[in-house]
Amino acid sequence: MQLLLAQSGNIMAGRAVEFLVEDDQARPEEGVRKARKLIGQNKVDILCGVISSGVALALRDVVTEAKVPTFLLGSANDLARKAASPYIVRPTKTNWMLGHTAARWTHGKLPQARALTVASDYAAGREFVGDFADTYRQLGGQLGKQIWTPLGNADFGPLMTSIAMERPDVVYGFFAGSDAVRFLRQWKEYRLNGRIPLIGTGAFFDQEDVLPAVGDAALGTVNTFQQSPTAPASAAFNQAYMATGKPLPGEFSTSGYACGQVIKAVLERMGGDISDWENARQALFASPVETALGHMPFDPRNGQAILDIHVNEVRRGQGGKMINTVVHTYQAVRDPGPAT
Amino acid sequence: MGYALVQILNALSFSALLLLTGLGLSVVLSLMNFINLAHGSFYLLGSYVAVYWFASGAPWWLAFPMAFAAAALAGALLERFPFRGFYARTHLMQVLLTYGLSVIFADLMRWGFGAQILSPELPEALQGVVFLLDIPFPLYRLFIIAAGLVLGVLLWLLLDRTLWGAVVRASVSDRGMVEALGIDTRRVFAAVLVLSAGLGGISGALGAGMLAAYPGLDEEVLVLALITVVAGGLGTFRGTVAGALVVGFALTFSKLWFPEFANAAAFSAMAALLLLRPNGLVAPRQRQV
Amino acid sequence: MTAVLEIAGVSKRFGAFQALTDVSFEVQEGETLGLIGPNGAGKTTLFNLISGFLSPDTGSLRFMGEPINGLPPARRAARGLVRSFQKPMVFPALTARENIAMAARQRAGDGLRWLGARRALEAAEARANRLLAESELGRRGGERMADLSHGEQRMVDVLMSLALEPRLLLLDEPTAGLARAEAERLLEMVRRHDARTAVVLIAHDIEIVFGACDRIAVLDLGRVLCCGAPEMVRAHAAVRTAYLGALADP
Amino acid sequence: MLLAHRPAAAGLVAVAIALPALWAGEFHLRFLAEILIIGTAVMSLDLLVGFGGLVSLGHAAPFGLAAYAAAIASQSLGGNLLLVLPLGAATGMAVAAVMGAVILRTSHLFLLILTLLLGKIAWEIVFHWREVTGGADGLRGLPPLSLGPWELSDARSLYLLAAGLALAATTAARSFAAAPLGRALIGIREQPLRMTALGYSIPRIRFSAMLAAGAIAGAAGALYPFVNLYVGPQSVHWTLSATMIVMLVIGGVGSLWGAFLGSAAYLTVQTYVSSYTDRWQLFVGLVFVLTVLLLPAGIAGGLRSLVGGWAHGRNGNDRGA
Repeated sequence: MQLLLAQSGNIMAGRAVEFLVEDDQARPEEGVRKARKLIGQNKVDILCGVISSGVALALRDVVTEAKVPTFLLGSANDLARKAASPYIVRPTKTNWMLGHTAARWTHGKLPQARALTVASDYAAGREFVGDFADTYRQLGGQLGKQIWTPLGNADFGPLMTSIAMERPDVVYGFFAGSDAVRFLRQWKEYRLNGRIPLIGTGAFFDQEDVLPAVGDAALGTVNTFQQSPTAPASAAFNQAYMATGKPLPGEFSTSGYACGQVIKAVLERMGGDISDWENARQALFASPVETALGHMPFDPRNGQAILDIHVNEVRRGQGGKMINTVVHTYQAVRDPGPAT
Repeated sequence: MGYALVQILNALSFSALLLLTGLGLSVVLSLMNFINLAHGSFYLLGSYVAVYWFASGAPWWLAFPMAFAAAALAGALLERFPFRGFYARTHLMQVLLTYGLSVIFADLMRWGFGAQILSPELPEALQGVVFLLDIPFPLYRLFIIAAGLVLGVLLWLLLDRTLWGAVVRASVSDRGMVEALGIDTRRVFAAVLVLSAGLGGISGALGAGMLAAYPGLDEEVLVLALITVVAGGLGTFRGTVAGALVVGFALTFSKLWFPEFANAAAFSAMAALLLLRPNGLVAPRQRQV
Repeated sequence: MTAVLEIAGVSKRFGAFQALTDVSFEVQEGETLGLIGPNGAGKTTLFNLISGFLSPDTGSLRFMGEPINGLPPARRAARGLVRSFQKPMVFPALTARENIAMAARQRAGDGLRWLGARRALEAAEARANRLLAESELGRRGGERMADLSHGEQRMVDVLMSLALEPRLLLLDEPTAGLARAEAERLLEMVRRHDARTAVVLIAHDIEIVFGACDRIAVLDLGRVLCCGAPEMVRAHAAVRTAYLGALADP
Repeated sequence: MLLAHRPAAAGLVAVAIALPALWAGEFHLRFLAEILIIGTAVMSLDLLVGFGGLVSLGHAAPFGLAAYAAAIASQSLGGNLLLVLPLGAATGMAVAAVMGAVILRTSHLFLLILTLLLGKIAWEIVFHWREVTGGADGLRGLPPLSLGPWELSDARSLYLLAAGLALAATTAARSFAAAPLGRALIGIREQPLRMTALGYSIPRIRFSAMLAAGAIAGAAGALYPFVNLYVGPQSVHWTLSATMIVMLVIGGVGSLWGAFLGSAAYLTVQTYVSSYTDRWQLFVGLVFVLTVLLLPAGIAGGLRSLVGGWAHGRNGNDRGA
């Protein structure tokens, strides 16, 4: 996001843009307080960001009541369904998009496989696994044990031994952050890598957060994700990002950038004036935006982006680095949206 | 059968880590009656040292003495100020001071080492795996168990079987007398704190391969270590061993038996233990009146 | 005369150490019983057993005719079985008056009151003031305990016990560290306060014990050597050898 | 009791409350409401820590669970203040009763760890009982608070409500501290053995203190969801308990009103310093350590010794550990 602003000299559609950053610490109470501060004290025109779904959901009523256009990057399905709001635009994926496509890929590759699922036991993990399981079952796949672990689990050793005993044909998983790193390292320590195919959500194998920390433990694993450093749309962003001394970008940086591109697009289409948000919204939804996440049309029902979902395989790239490499792309995946 | 054995080994490896971390905490608590909530910071410092050391290409086993030295140095500096002035203060004041310091260190380390998750590239020698009745078990975990055992025994010998240990214990029970013998008790206490900090560092280096290293880990480890020490009964050596085993096994087997309620089950078990034995598993004898 | 306290066959062991063996005696209403014996004879242990801070291995304790084995210390205190401790045990940050009022409120059944606090507080303060006046400490009532002298703290400590209107008062070395005159004044105040109160007194100063007590029990190595009037104890051969030695006879 | 005897102080408090209501903007009023609500919970913790020496690391449990109870009830029954507030206080009390029963026999570090464990269990329950609590996402879309025909959803009325609660809670806490029960609580902190010898039942005193603190924390918790019309598991998490202790120490242990200073100081640093630097936690840590080193009685204690004679002659008992 900051990169995009620097590239455009802090000017979008001929208007100087002032960029204010607040840290929500992934805690809803603080996120809401910060958002109210930005709205009430700093009088911002647009809010964007918020990776944590919990914070995003908590913000939903606040920004809707204050009528502030908001670009939320949290991915809870509800953000595109029950909690959709005319003031919220969602230039990122929903959890369903990834769980659903992962099931399609798995079933396509290993039609007879018994799939075991393992995930962090909180909202996102439940959604990913739930959506995976639903689709997988509909396709006629066979589901094995479902394993849940507490968020912030210290030791996955016992779990690895359990999985080794279960001998599933494929494992679908979701972890993020420190959980992902620990899981993948111990996955290798217990020699499960290479023996059991592991497929998961993109964040589980995030290019920036996770892969550098796990060495070759993730080699050969597959994930479904709206972001991939090897996707053509991301190439220009990759270069600009790495020029600032950073590694290959992962989800958060790419989504932030794409979010900025969407904001820029709506500002440009409205000549820099979005005080009439109803019109601005229509202008944004009228035609797709080209972003680092690719061609991005929006679903006018819920402001949810319709995205290409890549199937990434973790392969060894130049210099032995692990790189999420696109092996397939599901075009224009659209969340079922609000029940009508 | 093999399954049970490997799960027990899993629990043991986690217990060994808890033991080493808990021992650092319980040494200062039992010998100096000082609660150091900055102990998690020593652990995390040790983890970071190990991550960088393993990546540097230098002989890998030196990572552990290096982590010990780094944390011990930090401990020595802290001992001079402000710990020294707080040995005689109430537990509450010690808790507050050291908790505040741990918040500062957490942010300093986030500043210095970055917010990303770091995980060490383990040396070849520790990467292997042994098959126990056809079930794989990582060599690295056996190494942790062995290290926990060896360091635990060494520490016990040092404190219980050497002259230095006798001096430490005497300094605690009768400071005036020991000083009359010409021994500077302040240096004794400083040495104990440095040892404790070093233990924190070395357990961090050992644990890095299992738990990785990232901001916030210091707090997680501290809470586990505190529960270990307290469940064992404050500050006896045997108690900490018992506490580490109980916490390690509770956290491991609750995951297997009640996967969805693992933490709640483990915490309830520990709370129940403290409810039944309000002074921990191995309570030091104390006179009431 | 009725027996306030009956101790029958009480024993207590700490690991390998036999602290008390088959201790039996009675304390009558209004009586002052001295409890003497060398260090480690088991005097304080006996107090701990009577007041409920420890429980005996064998034997029975009766207070006002009712068995009290197993009754927790606070309940015994509420029934009028009150003890003091070797060191003055007061609330150093509170005033002398508040220290005594704390006891007075408990006695009045207002100790845990929240509603109707004011009346309870005022009643207890009035009671504390009366007690302070009895002790000639009247003017020091507003001082923090930490600012009082050792003797004054001892005095307040005893006043706290008296505020509980005890039927039986166990005083564990209340005169330690006091000058002879101070000590005598303190004991005299206790005796004057309520003639019906039975008092058991541990003191190291033998003269004080012999001067103030109606009867004396001698403990040695956890056993009662003898129990009786001062003259009888003074004459008792075993006591002479075990304890009094040179003191008794010039 | 606090105000009845001091018309000057009462006037001052009234003016202090009224000023922001007249001048402050929407965001600031909500921010102040949050400070007051959290401050109320911290003040109830002061009853335990400052008076009873019971350092609880689980005080977020009565606060947060009451917040959930109020939020859940309001979803089906509406946000009637007369329902929400008593329900919150009752929930806080019930949670505190459970915790109080568990910690009856423990003290010191054991008590700290036991309350920590209980707090963690409470969080696990909230986090996993998705059908009722919404799990990690929390509950949103709550109805606004109402009192009879009036809707209390705008920032000003929320602020006034929070101020009213803070005032009522402080008055209650002060009367508790001054009553025989509160003094007995100080007694068991100072000399538990002597209290037993005086015939006081330590478990009963502790339990009563837990109940009182739980009820106040619960009442505060009941209002908390309605500031943002959201409640999430963070409000039960043990780090909030730890933060409450930090606030209490910065504000001043044992003064009751210092709790509000502490909560204001902490939340202000968190909200404003973090806008300028990522190192705000370093800042909080430094402030905290310096408080412990230089101002052991917190801001309240510092102010008090600054003003000196002004505070003298007051009840000498409301002095902290």
